[in-house]
Amino acid sequence: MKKNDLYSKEEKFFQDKNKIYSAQSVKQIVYSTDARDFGQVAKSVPCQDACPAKTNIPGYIRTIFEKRYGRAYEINRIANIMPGVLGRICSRPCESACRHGEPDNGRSVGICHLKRSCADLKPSSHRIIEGLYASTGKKVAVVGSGPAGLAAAHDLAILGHEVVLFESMEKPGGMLMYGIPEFRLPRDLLMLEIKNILRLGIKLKTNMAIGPDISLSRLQEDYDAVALATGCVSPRKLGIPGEDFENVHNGLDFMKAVNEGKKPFAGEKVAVIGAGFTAVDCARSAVRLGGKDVSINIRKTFEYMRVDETEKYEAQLEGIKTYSLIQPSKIIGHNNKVTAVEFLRTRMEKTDRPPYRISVPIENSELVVRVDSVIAALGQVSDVNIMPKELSGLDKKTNRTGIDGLFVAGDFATGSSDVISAIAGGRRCAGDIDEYLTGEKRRQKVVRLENHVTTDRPRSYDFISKVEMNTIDMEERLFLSTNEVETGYSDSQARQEAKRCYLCNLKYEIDPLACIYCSACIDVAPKDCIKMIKNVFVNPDGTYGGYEETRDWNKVVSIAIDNTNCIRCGQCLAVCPMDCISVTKTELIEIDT
Amino acid sequence: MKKNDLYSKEEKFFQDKNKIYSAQSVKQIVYSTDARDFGQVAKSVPCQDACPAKTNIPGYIRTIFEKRYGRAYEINRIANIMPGVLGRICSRPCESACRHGEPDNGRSVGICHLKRSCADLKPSSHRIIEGLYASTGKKVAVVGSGPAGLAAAHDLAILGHEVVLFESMEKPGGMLMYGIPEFRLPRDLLMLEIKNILRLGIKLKTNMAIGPDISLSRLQEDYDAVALATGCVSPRKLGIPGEDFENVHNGLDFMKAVNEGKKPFAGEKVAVIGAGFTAVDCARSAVRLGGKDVSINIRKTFEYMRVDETEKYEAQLEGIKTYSLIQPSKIIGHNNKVTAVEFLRTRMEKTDRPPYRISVPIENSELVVRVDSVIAALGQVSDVNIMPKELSGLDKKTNRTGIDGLFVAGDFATGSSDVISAIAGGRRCAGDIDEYLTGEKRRQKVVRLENHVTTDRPRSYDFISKVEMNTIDMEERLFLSTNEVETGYSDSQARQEAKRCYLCNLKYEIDPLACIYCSACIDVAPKDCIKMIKNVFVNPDGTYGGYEETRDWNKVVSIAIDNTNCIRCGQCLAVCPMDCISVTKTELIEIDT
Amino acid sequence: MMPDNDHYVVIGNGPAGNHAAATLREKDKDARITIISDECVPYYYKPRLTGFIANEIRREKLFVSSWGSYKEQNIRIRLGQEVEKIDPDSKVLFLQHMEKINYTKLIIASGSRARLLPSMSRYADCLKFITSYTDVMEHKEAIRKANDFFIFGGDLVAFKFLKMLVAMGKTVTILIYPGAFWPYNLSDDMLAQITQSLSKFDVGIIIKDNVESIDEQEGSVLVKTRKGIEKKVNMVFSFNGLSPNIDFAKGSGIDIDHGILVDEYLRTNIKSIYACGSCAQIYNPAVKSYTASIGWPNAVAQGNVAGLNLLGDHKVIESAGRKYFDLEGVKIKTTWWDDIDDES
Amino acid sequence: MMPDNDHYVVIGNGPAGNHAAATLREKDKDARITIISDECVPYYYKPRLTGFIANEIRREKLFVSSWGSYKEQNIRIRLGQEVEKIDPDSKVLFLQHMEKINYTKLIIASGSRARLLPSMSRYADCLKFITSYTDVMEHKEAIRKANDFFIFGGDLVAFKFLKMLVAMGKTVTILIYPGAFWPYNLSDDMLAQITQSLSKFDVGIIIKDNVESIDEQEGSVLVKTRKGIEKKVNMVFSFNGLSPNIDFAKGSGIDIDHGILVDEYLRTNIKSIYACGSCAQIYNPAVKSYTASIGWPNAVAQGNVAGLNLLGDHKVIESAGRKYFDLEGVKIKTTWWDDIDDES
Repeated sequence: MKKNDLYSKEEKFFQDKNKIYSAQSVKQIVYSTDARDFGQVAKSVPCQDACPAKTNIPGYIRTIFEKRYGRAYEINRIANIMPGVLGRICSRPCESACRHGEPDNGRSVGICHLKRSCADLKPSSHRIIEGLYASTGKKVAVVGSGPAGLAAAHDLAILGHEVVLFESMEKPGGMLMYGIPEFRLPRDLLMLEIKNILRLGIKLKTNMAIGPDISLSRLQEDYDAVALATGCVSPRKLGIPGEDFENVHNGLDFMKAVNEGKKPFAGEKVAVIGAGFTAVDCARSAVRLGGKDVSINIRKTFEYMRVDETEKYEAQLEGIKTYSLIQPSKIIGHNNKVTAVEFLRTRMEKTDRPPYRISVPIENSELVVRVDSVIAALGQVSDVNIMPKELSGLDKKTNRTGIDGLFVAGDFATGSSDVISAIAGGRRCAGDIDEYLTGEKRRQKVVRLENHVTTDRPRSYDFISKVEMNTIDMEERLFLSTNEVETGYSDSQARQEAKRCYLCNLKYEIDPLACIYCSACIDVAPKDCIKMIKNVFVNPDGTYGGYEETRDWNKVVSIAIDNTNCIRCGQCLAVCPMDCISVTKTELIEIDT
Repeated sequence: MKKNDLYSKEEKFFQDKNKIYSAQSVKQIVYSTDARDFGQVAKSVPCQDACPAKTNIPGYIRTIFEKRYGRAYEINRIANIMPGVLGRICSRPCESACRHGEPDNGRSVGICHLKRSCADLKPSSHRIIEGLYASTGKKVAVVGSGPAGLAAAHDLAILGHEVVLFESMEKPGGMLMYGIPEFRLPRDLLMLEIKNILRLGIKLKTNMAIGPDISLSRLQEDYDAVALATGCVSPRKLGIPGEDFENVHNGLDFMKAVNEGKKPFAGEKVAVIGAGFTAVDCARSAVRLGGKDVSINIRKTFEYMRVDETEKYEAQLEGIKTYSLIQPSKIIGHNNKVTAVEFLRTRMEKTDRPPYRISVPIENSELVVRVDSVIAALGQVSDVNIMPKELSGLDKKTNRTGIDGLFVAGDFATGSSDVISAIAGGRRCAGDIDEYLTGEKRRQKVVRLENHVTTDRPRSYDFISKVEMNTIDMEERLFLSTNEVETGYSDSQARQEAKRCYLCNLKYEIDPLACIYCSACIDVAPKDCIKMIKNVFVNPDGTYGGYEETRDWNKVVSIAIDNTNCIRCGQCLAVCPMDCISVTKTELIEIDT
Repeated sequence: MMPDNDHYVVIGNGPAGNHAAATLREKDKDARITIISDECVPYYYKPRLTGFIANEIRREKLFVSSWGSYKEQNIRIRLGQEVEKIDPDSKVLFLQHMEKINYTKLIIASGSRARLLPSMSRYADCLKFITSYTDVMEHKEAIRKANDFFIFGGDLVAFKFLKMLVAMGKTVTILIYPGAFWPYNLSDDMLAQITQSLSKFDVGIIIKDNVESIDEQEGSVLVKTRKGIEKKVNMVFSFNGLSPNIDFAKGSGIDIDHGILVDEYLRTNIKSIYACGSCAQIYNPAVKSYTASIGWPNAVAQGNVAGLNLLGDHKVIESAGRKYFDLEGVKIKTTWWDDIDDES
Repeated sequence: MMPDNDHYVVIGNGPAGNHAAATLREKDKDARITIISDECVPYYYKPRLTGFIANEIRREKLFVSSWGSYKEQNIRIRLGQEVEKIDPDSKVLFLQHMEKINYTKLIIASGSRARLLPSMSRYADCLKFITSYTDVMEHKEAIRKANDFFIFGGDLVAFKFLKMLVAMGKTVTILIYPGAFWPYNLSDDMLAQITQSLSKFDVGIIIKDNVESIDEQEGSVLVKTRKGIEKKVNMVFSFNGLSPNIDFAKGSGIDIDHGILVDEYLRTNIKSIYACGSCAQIYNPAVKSYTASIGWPNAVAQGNVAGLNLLGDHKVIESAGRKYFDLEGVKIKTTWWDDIDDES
């Protein structure tokens, strides 16, 4: 029996892609590299497709439902390496893509909260599973121990290379350690997940900056490959008069000081300039430093803030005001100390190029706001001075540079992004370095297809409302500024939220040869998800495009389930008189080549 | 279906131990801690029971048969950490215990060769799977990087402790690196498997001897626990006149010099004194240094040599003579250089205490043998000078000492043993240290029981003769003294040898309630393995003892399969008219508590 | 076959929406016009709700329109239907329960709802609001029967409601939350003035404190404050200002700040979509900024202008905005920045 | 029921075994006596095997005993049965194919077999031996038909066989292996003497060389030496001395060195078990050491003594051992250590 369970890659089950699985009790697993399967997964599993690291989201949510938190944590780790960290501070592109956020479907699933829940709720005896490739004897220097550097180091270590990680600061973690406030990301958790990376034999050298402490050319001599992952740490300037007054901070330096345990001066009236995570973090930190009237000042409207709803909500809860449609025009000071900010009001306008909607200042609309301090959190750009002057071939997409053996990763390569993108970039860079060192591509993405018996979830799960994150109250937040605000889901909350997931990785298919066109499935479909089609478009890349629908029975060539609308209620399966609807679990995973 | 596959520890399937599985297609897995199951496995799976590290031997041989060499390697690694190393140099207590070595059953299975084969034949993309416990923040110093130290360090790292490994020599590995010759254990392989341990974040500090370079008390201050695993390196002396002449080497120093690439003087006529692995290694090394007339001189008979048949065979093949029943009485020299050895002949005699058979010198039986050098390889004792003087509570069994936080492991604790015992001892010590540091026992041995459908092997496999190891010829051996002599099994050889295993981990049982006493099974049994019994003895420890047999049908209470004689031919299963014989896969494994 | 007429859809059944619809019908006799409302009653006078609770106003006097008046105007009214999403590209509204409505032009007049303070969200089940007919119908009987009330917040409606309760002979405690007029905070001086003004009523006043917990206990509700005050009451009401009802518009591409941003012609950034009433933030060329509009007359005026402009006119809304509210004698600015104070 | 008589078991059907059995029968008329042999023929003269190959001796003259003679002596003979293991505690012999034999006293006289050099084990399939009747019956016809022979080794039998082949008109090459008399090595001087002695025969002699490879090729065998000599022959024979046949005794607790260790009374360390003939190493009080015994007369004498002592006697075996063998005129010591040379 056992041997029938497993089909090797070679023994492709789908000789004919039209062949559809029928429900049965024997596991049949196929690893496909067919463009159509990649296309199907990308389209049908929007959360995973939206994740820069391609985390198998339905997979881990399903295991949370099964109370297998440890397994869920490992599924996460395969892709995003630090689930406990990302479960707190990820920018959550997955949730914007979640099908639960579509019309009629309610609010998107709390994917990120669930990620955190598996880190919180895994058993204390949980073991981290690593699959270590044989040692290669190659040495790689990774410069920068932020998310991209850590991810690159992790993957390189797994791949059998000897990794030395250089960090200019005293502690590893980069922006995670120095950018994000402790009340959002406890440092013991961060260090635990960093240690889980370092313990794979990665040598960490802190207080070692490229340039002052060790030269890049020296690294290139001593190592078989060098990856630069120093991120984006040069702050964007306001570019207005008065920017150099005392108590005008830049956001990252302000956070760095806070995170080093220093107490930078904020005063009672604090104006934060900026619309991203750092701006909100600065404002919330200013509250914890005693700020009574802390505002976030943004040029566009609320909608264009680059933070998620939770952050907006928490900032508001902490009494932070957000003033929109204004931009600073001058910083006013006395005795070299800031006393007020002059703003101009703005209005939204259209452009033909991205970002399409911009804010433009309104002439003569000045207003002056009295402040004790200003924090300019406008984001950062990468410090490319580290790169050799003769470097010309830097390709922001491939992690390679024009110099043999020199690679770039994460924000340093792509410009300022977010943590999950940096991790994805670090891992991609590790793959490129591995290919450079070994001359072969040792990992590849495939679509794992496995027959699945049932739909696994009752329709009633669709109507569960989103489970909110638990938080501590204001007094506790101010009592100790490092107290973590969010306290995570309980076991039952996590399972409840996990139930909401539509399990979009279950692919529903109708066998056109067995279908008798009775349309019973269409009658019971709760969404516009089963279609009478006369044609399927094929994209230039070989993936399937949309369906060409018809209501003319003479032209119907097939009744098809549109998996981009299907909410996996299983009602079609239940009514089909021909038993011709099959369910296949599809997962985009990485395997050894 | 999936959820039925797995029963948790709590959901014990065996409420009634008399309940016997009947063959079925659903996997039923139980983790038992019942003394009777431990007893059954120990008695029925003699190879695993004989292994000090309790390697799951039938398990990995089975996976070799399935051509899953990578999995076989991992099954090995779970218990013995360095399968490639042990597959070459293990002392093989398992093979002495193998049921294939019993009367009628031919020669024992080449367990060790098979162990090597999975290291050799695993795919190049093989990944080492480690399950890492969460970091504990505790620091442990392990002193000595021989097998025991490496094993302790490995397990401690897995368990989440920060491990620093101190080694007095230039390279890690202890006796593996400096004791065993390269022609038996290639150093690139050894370093690969050592690196696979060190890469788990273990910091190795070489050229650091306790005493000269760092004090034990300093270690005790700096670390939460200290494990001493410095082995046995003080050579036993001959205790006869002339021992200090030039060219009288002790075996370990001789091997150390050889392994460091030096060429210690051996001359043409070399007398090695000793009956163990080191004696044979010295003799074989002497041949490679140009020895023409190299002898191993032992006090007892061949049978009492502490080496396996392969070593005896290879030594003989290389022209080394073994002279038995003699012992050196005097070393004769000229100008402080050895010229000859005076031996006394011995005879075997009985004693009442272990080892029961001893050799005693025969009076006036002197004979003098001319030699160019003498190598005394009488084994080593542990150098206990390292231990604090006030240390009194050293318990050779438990790895603990009377000093809080100070542990001992491997040969240093037990006295000179072999590599597999040292590894087992190191792992045991890691478990003790972990319990000391965390206050809990985090791993436990259980018997995993899984229903099994068929016997899996045809009777014809019983008659396959042992597959011999492939070796290089004499010219190649002498051409480069480090050339590895054994070249391993080919894929087909490994599978052929794997077929021979009786799979003693398959337990055959007759359901006494369903049995109709037709005795069809007894009629087809090829061995005396099915018994009519009137009673089963129970040992004081709760395990089952032997069967009380009877030929009187009136007294028969049950027909039972004696799994210590059963060769898993499956003939009983095939003829049973009542389908009342079941097969259960029993495996002694370690799980998280 | 029906002629392919325009279909003007108005979201919202308040003064802005009804006046917009009426203007549209007046100017375009053929168009299909639909008003969508998430409430289940015709157009009613919100300011009269407190009087209705106190039985000063009869139910009939609450309504501006009867069911019949929509029919007369040939305006389709769809009550109890919530808009979930707008797709401006295909000009489709998505309603809950899978219905889609095509429109040719759209006026958003969805008004506003009581603001639930983020810090109070965990006590949402214990808090009552008085912002809609539905709220009132739900609580009216209970208010009459209850004796002890706790009011949290302090916006314009709060003090009206408080006076009504006092007039009904109820025992009332108010915790004045300085952020009730968010985004305008009450200063200590203002608080002192308000307290002074309320002292003529027999009410408990708590200031410079905050709610610690609210627990429902066997029919009554226990309110604990940070400073240790405990009040066991029958009902707790929250009055912390209003939030525009604009969730359905998020993600549609319509510019939104607090409310829906419209220019002085009440046009949103999306062609064919207009907004008016308290759900909108209207650009005021005079102050060179967007201002929220509050009050019935503003809503009526904006509804008319929106209707006219949608049909091709270019009327600029006349700002009926006030720079100050009168809150128990205290002047509260309608803009948040300091310097307006100096300008005025 | 049968009386519970003693059961004396003799392992081995050569001179030592047969003389032991005969002695036992002579002294104990009632005991059950069994001889177990792994060959399928009665007791035969091994030294006559070469003559038999050369047709100098007829088959009948080969046998010492006929089938009938065992019956006459009431000795049970079990031919073609291999002993696998001895369990001295339960006094049981395990035969191949699951049979067990109980004994009360046991004499091991299992003789010796041709030694396969470890280095030659990979060519085992190509090498022929002449140590048993079975060997001879297998190869006799082939030897007669073949013309070209290669002899590897050089023990006593080797030279006898070589001379026989020469006498039969065959072409012979011999590679003299210095370790053929293991554990006694031939020195260069000895090799020179032997070569000299063989020079009167028309044979190819190879010394100071070794076999590189032996390959079977379409009916013939190609032998290559290290030094590059190639010989294509019909048959390759190996003569590298004998090894005691004692595998079955290993692990039983009986002391074994090269052979089974017995004292001067031919007793092993285990009560009731004796050993004699070429499978034994006998303690020689004269040289204070164990010596292997070679040769027919020794085996006969030892068989007699073993039988007698088993029945209670205390006869010391008279050493019939020689200190030297004569190998083509070269004296080969029977003990390995240097100083015997000086002593003699």
